Amino acid sequence: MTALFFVLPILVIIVLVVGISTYASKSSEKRHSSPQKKKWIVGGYVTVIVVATVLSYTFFPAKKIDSTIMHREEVKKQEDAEIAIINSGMAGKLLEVERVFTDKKTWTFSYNKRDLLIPNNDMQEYSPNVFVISKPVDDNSVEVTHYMSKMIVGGIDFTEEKGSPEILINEETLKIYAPEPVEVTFNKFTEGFAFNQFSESKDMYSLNNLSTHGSEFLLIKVPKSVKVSGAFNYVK
Amino acid sequence: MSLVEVNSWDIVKKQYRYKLKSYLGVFSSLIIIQVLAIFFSLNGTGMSGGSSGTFSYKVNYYSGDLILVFMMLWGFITAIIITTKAYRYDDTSFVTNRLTSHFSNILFLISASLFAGLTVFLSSHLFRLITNIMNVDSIMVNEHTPLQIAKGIIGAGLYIFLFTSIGYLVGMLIQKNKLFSFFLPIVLVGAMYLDGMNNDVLIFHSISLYFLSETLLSLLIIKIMSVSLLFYGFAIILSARMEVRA
Amino acid sequence: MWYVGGDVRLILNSDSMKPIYVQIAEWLETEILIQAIQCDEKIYSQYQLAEMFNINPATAAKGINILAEENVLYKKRGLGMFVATDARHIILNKRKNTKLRAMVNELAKEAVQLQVNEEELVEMIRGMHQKLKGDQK
Amino acid sequence: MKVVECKNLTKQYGRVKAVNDLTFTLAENKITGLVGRNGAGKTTLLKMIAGYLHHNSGNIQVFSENPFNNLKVSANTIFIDNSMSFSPALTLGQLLETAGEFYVNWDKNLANRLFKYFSLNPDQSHVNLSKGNKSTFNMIIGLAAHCPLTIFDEPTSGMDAGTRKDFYRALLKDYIAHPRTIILSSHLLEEIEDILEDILLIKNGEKLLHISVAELKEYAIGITGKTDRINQWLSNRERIFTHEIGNDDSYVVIKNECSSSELEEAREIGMRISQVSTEDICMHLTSKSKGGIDHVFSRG
Repeated sequence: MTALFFVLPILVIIVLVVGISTYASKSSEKRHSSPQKKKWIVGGYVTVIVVATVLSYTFFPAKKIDSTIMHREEVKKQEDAEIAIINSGMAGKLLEVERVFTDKKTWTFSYNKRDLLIPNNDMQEYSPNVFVISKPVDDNSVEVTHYMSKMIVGGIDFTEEKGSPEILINEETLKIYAPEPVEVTFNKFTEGFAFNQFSESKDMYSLNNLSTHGSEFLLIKVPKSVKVSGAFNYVK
Repeated sequence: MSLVEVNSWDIVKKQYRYKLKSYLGVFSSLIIIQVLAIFFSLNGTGMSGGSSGTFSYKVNYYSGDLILVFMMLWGFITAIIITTKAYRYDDTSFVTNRLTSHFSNILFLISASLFAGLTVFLSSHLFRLITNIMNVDSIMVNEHTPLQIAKGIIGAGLYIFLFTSIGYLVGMLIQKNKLFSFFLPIVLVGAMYLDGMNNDVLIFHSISLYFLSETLLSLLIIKIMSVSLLFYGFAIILSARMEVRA
Repeated sequence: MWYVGGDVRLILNSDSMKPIYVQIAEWLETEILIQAIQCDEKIYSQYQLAEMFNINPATAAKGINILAEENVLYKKRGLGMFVATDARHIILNKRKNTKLRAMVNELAKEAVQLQVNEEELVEMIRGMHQKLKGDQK
Repeated sequence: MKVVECKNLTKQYGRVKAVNDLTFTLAENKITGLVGRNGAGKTTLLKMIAGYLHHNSGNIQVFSENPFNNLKVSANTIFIDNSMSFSPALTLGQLLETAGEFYVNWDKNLANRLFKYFSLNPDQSHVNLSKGNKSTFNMIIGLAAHCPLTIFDEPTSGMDAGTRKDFYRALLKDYIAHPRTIILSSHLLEEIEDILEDILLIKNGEKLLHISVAELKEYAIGITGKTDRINQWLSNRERIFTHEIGNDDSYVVIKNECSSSELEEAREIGMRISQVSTEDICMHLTSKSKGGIDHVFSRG
């Protein structure tokens, strides 16, 4: 909207000058192009834009914006909850994660060794928190779950688009590989101010505040007898 | 000899039908300006981006604002052109007086504005289609309900109609005295300069806000109609003693 | 000059000295004389004449009125103008007294100027007269 | 009923009086010719009657109303001239249809038959017509509209001779079938005088004559003879036009007010009396000086 205020006066001046000069030339002599041709042009153009509108809706449907994440306070609340959970995990206890985090992917490995090393992850771009829980029994299996909170950019939920890491167990070492980098380009489109004037969704720049990049962690469950070493936090 | 008795409203309707058929040039200029607006809009009005870890994103902002603004200016120019001799002479070839001619012009401009409002919606989707084809991973935000779309089309038409009323008055002033075509732009530019002296376009801003902040369609209709009919009324009064084919 | 209506083409001559309505009256007289229109028969209306000769109906009406004043025509209320019973007689008398006399006047003047003597002139007239009469037979 | 009534009508452009103190009335169902030279104010007068222009002083009434900007007058009047403009977006066929919608008395049949007769193309646009065809098309509209007051301002400009004759014939026939008030302005009086009933002659915006064509034909006589004798005979009569032939002969036009004995007397002293055509009468009456163009050269 603000951009409009800067452009409009300049445009008005330009068009005033152009308009008045075209008026001067048009009023004296009339146009000579055939009316039939003009009718085809007008009719053709209307057909094209109607078809384009239909295609625009069918091939590129709107990405719905979840109404629960529409407000700044909601986003703030969620971010606080994320931090609280992770902090408590660091302190050794895990809260109920379900409200904020969703389990994105789970791996199960059969494991019968006594020790497990989780090496320090020195990858710059990917270092999730790792929490380990000792299971009450020895069932010879290691379960790894990747938890993620909602990731929102400009009001749009991208949780689905963000990938999970690769987990591999080799001998006595559990390795975490960074997920494939994901790059999303998207267009924000609105029909214009007259169309937003009567609806809730104000203008597209105001949604910029509605961004949270979310957090993630790995929860590793090991058999009772397995001793884990490396970069992680034990939780009970 | 028996004289024909005529009813003004009847003549207005006939003139309106005649104008819908005959002012074809108005609609071809609409297309030209709209295509131009789409072309100018293709750069997008903004861009932003960021990344977190292995996730990065880029947002392009596209809006139909410019199309609507161009259509408002189109309405302004169209109204000026309709007040010129060539168009007024066409009226006098058939039954008319000044008042029926004005009323049929206003009816025509209302229809043309609403049509233009509809094309703003449709062409903005043509524009969206083009941008989507250019950037394959694209997402639309702000989906409006059919009712919101209908309201938006009427709203767009109203803004365009507001500008036709300004154009009509300006055109009539110029018909009265050619000096206005020189004088009016100077006054306007001067006013804007004065308005923007303290680095804020206060008057311009508050005028815009008067209309733009209205979230009820019914109130917007009342606001725009009363202002534009004021301009039209002024133009009609101005032309009362004007001669045709002088 | 005239481009309408077959036979009447050469009868009216707008370059002539005579006003059109006089020419119309004369044309009607001739029609009556040659009995193209019989006694007590309805004569052309001013509108028919206007169309035939491409003239304003008011002019045609004036021509008819001349004849009515001379009692060549009489008016039947609501029906139009009709040829009087003695129409031919009136016309013949008028023509003899005015038209023919004027022509004889011109003729005599011309004869004097050309120094044609009386006998010669009478002989010319007699010869022409007999020739025309003979043609008529 | 009086269709047009003007009293002391004046129209000024700046200081120039295009129409000056004009008083006349036009009665119902007459064809009146408006004659005058270029710039005499014919078009200005007609446009005031049609309601396009307003007057500065005096009074003008058409159908007993002020015609300016009057819808009733507009519906009952049609003004045909060669600067009529129609939307270029409509074809001739569509324009005829539109005219039919606006004019209640529209004679569709006549319009279509004239249109065919003059072999106009219904798909053509008005702006692309030749000057003559434009006039022909306008004329068709003027005739078929059957307006109680029909005004033709120089309707035949650009038409070829055949079309002109056809037009006047069509005008007369349609007038006989549907009598109405018609005003016809033209430079070429000779062409239209037969179908006129009255003639209104104006010069510099002022009325010179408003009489019937029959009266106009007898309005003046021409006299040819020796200059000195003519001068003597005409001593105190007003001359309309004087033309010198050779050294001592003259041709003089005077008003036809002489008794037949006076004319006889003139003949006796060797003067020839001739009729003056209406065209010439109007030309002499409206000429800038009594001697016509010759005066310009005789003084050089």
